[in-house]
Amino acid sequence: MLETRALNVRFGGMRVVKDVSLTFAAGQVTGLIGPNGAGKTTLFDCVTGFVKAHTGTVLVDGRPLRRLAPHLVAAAGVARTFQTPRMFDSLTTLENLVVAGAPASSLSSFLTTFRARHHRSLVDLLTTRAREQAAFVGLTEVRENRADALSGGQRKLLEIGRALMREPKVLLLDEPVAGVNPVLARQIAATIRQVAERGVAVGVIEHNMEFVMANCTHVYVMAQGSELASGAADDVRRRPEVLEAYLGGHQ
Amino acid sequence: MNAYLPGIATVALMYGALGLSLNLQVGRTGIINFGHIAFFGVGVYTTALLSLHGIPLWLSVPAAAVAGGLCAIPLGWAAARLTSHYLAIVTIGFAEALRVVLLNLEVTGGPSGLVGVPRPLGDAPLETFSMVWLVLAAGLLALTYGLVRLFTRGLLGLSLTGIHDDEPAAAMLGRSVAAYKTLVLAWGSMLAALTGAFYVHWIGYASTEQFDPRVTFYLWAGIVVGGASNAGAWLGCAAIAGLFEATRFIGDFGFTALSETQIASVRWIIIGLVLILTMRFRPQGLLPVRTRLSRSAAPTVTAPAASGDRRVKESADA
Amino acid sequence: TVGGCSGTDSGSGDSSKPIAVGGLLPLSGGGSVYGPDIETALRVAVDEINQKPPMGRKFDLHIADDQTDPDAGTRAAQKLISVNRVSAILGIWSSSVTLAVAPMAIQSDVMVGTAAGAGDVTKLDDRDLVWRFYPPGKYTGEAIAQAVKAQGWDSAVAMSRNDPSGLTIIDSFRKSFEAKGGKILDSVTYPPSQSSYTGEVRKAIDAKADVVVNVGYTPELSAMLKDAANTPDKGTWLSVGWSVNGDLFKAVGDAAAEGIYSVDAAPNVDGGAFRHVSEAFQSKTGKELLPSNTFVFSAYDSAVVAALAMTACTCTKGKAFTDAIRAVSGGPGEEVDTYAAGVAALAKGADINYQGASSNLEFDDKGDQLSDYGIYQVRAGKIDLVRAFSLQTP
Amino acid sequence: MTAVRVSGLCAGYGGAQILNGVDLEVGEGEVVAVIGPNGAGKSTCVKVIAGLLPWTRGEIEVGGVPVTSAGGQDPARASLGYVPQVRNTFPSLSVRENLQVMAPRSWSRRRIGARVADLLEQFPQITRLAERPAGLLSGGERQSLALAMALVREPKVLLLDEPAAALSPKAATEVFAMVGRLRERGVSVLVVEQNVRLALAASDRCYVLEGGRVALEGTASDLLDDPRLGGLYLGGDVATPEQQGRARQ
Amino acid sequence: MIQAVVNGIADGMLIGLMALGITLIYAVQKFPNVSHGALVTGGAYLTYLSQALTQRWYLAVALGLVLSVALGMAAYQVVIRPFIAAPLMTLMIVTIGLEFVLDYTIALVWGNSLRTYDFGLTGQTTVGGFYTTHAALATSAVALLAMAGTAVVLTRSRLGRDMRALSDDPSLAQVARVSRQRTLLFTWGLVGLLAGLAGVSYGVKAQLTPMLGWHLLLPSFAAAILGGLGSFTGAILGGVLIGVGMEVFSLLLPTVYKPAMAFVVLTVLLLARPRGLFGKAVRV
Ligand SMILES: Nc1ncnc2c1ncn2[C@@H]1O[C@H](COP(=O)(O)OP(=O)(O)OP(=O)(O)O)[C@@H](O)[C@H]1O
Ligand SMILES: Nc1ncnc2c1ncn2[C@@H]1O[C@H](COP(=O)(O)OP(=O)(O)OP(=O)(O)O)[C@@H](O)[C@H]1O
Ligand SMILES: [Mg+2]
Ligand SMILES: [Mg+2]
Repeated sequence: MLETRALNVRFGGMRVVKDVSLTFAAGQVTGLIGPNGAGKTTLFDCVTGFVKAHTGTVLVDGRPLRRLAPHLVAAAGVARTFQTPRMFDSLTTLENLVVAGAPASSLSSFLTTFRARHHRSLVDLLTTRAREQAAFVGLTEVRENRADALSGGQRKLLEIGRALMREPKVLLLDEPVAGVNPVLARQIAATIRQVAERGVAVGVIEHNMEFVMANCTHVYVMAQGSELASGAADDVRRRPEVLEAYLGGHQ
Repeated sequence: MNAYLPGIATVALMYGALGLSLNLQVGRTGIINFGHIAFFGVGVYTTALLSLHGIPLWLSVPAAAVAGGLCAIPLGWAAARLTSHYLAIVTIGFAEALRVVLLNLEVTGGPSGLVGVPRPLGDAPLETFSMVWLVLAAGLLALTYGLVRLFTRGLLGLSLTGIHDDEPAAAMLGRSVAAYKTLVLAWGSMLAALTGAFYVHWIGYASTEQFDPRVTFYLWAGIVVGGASNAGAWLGCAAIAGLFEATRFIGDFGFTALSETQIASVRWIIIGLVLILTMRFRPQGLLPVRTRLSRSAAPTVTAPAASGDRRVKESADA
Repeated sequence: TVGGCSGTDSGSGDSSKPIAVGGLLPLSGGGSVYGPDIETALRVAVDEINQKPPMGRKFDLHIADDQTDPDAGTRAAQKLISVNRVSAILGIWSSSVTLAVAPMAIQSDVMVGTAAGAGDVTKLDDRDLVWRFYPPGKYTGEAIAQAVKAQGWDSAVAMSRNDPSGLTIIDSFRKSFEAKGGKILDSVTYPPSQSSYTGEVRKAIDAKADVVVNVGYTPELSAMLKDAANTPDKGTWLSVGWSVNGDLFKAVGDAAAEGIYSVDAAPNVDGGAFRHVSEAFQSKTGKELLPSNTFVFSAYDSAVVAALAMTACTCTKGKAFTDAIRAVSGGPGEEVDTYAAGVAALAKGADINYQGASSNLEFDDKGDQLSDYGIYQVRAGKIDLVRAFSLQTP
Repeated sequence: MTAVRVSGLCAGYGGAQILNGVDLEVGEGEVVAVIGPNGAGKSTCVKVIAGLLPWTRGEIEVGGVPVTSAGGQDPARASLGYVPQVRNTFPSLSVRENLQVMAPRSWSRRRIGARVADLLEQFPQITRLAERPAGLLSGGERQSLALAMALVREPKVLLLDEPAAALSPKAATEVFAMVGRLRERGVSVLVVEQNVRLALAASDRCYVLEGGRVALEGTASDLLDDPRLGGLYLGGDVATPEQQGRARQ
Repeated sequence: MIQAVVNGIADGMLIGLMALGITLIYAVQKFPNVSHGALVTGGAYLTYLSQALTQRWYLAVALGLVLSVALGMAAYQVVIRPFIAAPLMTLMIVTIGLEFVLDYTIALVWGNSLRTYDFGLTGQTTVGGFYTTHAALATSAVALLAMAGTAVVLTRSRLGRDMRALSDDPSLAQVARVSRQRTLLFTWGLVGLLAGLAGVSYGVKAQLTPMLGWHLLLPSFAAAILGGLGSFTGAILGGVLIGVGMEVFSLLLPTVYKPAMAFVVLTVLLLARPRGLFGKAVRV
């Protein structure tokens, strides 16, 4: 479970995230929606330590994180994807997945290199898992391609695959299905639900309303940096202020 | 010739070893380190001082390597905060500071350096001396290769490539970029110091001019010319050393119209031209990193995904 | 005549192969201002030697660039030794190159002729192979102190370039000057090749000493003099002969150079060798050779001495050769001041004592030489001798 | 006269051929959608038309003029506007400068200024952000800016590669409304889109690209009813090895 | 102490002037242009050459600068052009090569001996007990003007916008119909001009040697990076900070440590501001 308490982010004089407190509960898919520039991505950036919080706390499983640095947040069991995918371009799809699953600490990777047998079995194990993961996100046929030779949608998929390889406690996805074809989008949705059922707290930023409606148990709406509304998905989308700010004439 | 060629080959192999350890940092992890040669210098002085005080070589040489590794740790601290060019200039600065300190300390002999460093086989005929040391140099390179390989293959290698390609993404996968960089800096510097220790017992004299900051640039040139793979890095650096030597002979081909001073200039012009032309006609280097799907084959104007990928990262620092 | 050659390559006759000699010179890098003239000096000497070469074997001169860098220098020396198979490496200018090259040369039994001033050169276990054709820095420093005192100056700033020879000279100056009752008001050691020396110059001038003694080379000195010329009160400057030369005038203009003093081992201006070299140099390059161009004279002498010694011992290597060097340059015998005269005397079976262009070449047991000195001043774009003096050895 | 005609187009990256003979056409004043699974070659196709990628076989005509060279400078491409799928703004230039830089060389400073002001007004997402570097924008803001940039030259033909991805539902609707308005002014539009419903609703005709070939084509309403579309793309097993594997060849 | 600061500013302006050219190439092509040292040396020697051809010093400088611009453009056309799409490292190595070629061509033509101008720009001004030289005043004025000029060109002109667009994303710049060749040619011309100014300023302050630019290169890179690569105000300010730092440190510490001082200043400041003084914010 991941919580934020009165989180504030500023850039210069501009407040981009204002006093936001929200909860991504374990075992649930929580949606985060809102107009463009509302501060959703910035909130994720802040929670994962890429952007400094001005004030506020982040808690994982009820315990506050003392220092918000990306690798420490990750070590606490949080995985995220980026809105614009970030690949390890010179690695193959499969290698990207293997890296994600490998032990993260520099010391343990260093020591592992001296234990050839252990290392080999670890590599075998990770490769098997990576193969499964690649199949799962529909990248089997490009798994030997370098990541910089993937199409826009394929990169999105690889990002999700990489986050899943980490077997996180909290999974934050920034627009996971933007640019992904509908069939695969549906598959991803199913995956996300499955992951949540295993007890993972899943947070999703998405503009695809069908996706949000179908998968999110709880939805937060952000606008201009603050929380505008929250509640069950069906409930939220009927609120006039949400209609006005976000959905427009869409539904 | 029978002492000269082995002598030059020894230098080339040492350059190769230095190139390998630098490439671990540069090619693999993406640390722009322009101060590598300073750690070579740490090795030179550590073993020179120890052995001048009567410590046997089998102790002083490993001690030099360890000293080199330890000296790199402050750089890791800077690497935690700074990226690319900002880190690069700090590495030069660190190297300069080390050099200037070694240049001016009383114990290190000041600008005169240290004379009379033990030179195994120094009394043997030059031919024997050269051959034996050539074999030792090959051993040094092999050892360095093995110790670099430990880092570049397998999971550690993948993590390092990940950091090289995209630091935020690596951090999000739980990597402490700073810790990895420190590790790699220390390891590479340890190997550089080992080469330095080797060098000083070969040459018998320690001076800070042996690790002029320019040498790091030559090593970089070697890595790029060689093509950033392990094999390419050492081959490229050895080739650069060879180029420097080979151009010494242009004076022997009777450019009678030119004075020796002018020939010295011509030598550098030729070195410059070779660098430019190699890049022109072999842009991927002599032995590029093998890729499964060759990216260089894609025309340069192409897909955003493919072109200027390195620059994406650089631009993040603009 | 010294005989009993241990080398096997004695033999003679025009048919045998030439003797390879190396010139290891700073043709690029920090000393590149000096390299070209040293090269000319060696060529002048070799031309002369080849009129009547030792054992009838002509000198074959191989030049290599040491880049003013000991590391590159060792490799260049290695080429000279192993590829060109030289019997002597001459014309070395920088102390650190000398120190770096020496072990290898000693290992291969090759004579080294250098102008290095650093004290450490004396410490080399050199089996009499390393010869300094320039007085050691220690003496130069003492000479400067003596000259400063003689000018009536009681306080000085001691400035030097941060290199082995500069430090040797300035240390010795400082000690000797203080021993003579002089006062060192400040010491400034400056690194070579900096973008600016304003700070150093200011420090030197601010001490308001009677004289600023600056031991270094032309590039740095000229940058400093230009800065000094632009300060309200630049004071009196004294440097060493090899810095105050035609290049300095070109670099700072005559006005900024005006009034500078320099101290230098006086070349043997009255000797025949000096005149002889000056003329030969001028006819080869069209350039006037200043007496301050010490490195030219010492490089020339090193080649002549090597050739005379080879003639004397009819060998090119070994103890006989090194003994011969001492014998022909400083032993008792007929004083000669040209190579030709030396060869002629040797042919008659006489012992000789070569009086060089740079000095009379009296080597001490370390292979270092003593010399006479002069203090000069720049006046109206010319370098005038103020007074000549001999070093009072304690 | 057709706005864009592509016939028998083959192209790829280095050794890998991605497009295996694509035929497609955009009539004047027509909105044409291109849909298809990820990695089908949609972006590749648009890149070739826009001049970012050379092609190996086939012909391209823009506005009836054959394109003869790769590169954006080909005169036939003067009437094109293009929104790339990724990296579609200059991160260190401000929003205003991003728009200014797209203006033709011949325009006066004043004219550029007026046009930019006009566009800033038309795109409410970026109106307030004129001086902010594009690199700091949010995903959706950047997407809006990219579309505005493509319009600076008042192009006759627009190539849009997933213009609505990352946009809020409201903004996405507005983009397609704008596409409609442009069509009324005689602009022809080729739009790649994953949101099939949105794309088909806004377009006259549609191509389904798959495996580097056109698998289906027809009017929007025809296709919506076509069971093959469902089979191929919307519901069926899209991620067949055959379809996604071309990149390796 | 204050005199040291005054001297430091004067020296720093010169370093900053050179850093301007480095930062400009960085702003447009994103690589460290090592050959800038040779362009500076080239500018200095071309002005020396012009001095022989013209009678008045201002004519000599003007001609020298024109030739410097030509040198910059020629360097681009002949050497850099084939590499514009190459990765950063390749470009860096190529410019190292170019640096050697140009430096030693100069050595080949003019020899290693030292030269100077006879512009008669000597003398000093004393203000309130502190003095500075006319040459330093002129250099500072030139540096500030050059900074302002470059900044205006880059941020206000169409050419500058094109340069920055090209630097951000060459392939998108093609969509924007920015001519890569033309823009880069102009950029290198401008860099040649800046290098020429730095070369002449240095020649007036000290003397000409074929290695003049090479020796200035390291502090200039330090200044450019300290300022925040791509920032023009930063380049000049970085230069001044380094100049002042070196002078003030010379007062406090033995001058033999001077080569490292610039970097100590730099490291301390960078650890406080990891993107340089004027580095721009970025998003992940
Ligand atoms: N480093 C920064 N400096 C200045 N402004 C910033 C910075 N990062 C983000 N912003 C601004 O903060 C606002 C929120 O951005 P954010 O990316 O969080 O939006 P978002 O809700 O994710 O929108 P979208 O749905 O379009 O992705 C935007 O207006 C953006 O321009
Ligand atoms: N730069 C590249 N080098 C090599 N292969 C590439 C490159 N870019 C894309 N590809 C490959 O070409 C194929 C088609 O890519 P393209 O970007 O055209 O797909 P797309 O249809 O636009 O997909 P998406 O909907 O995911 O954007 C993919 O399989 C991809 O892996
Ligand atoms: Mg976002
Ligand atoms: Mg696409």
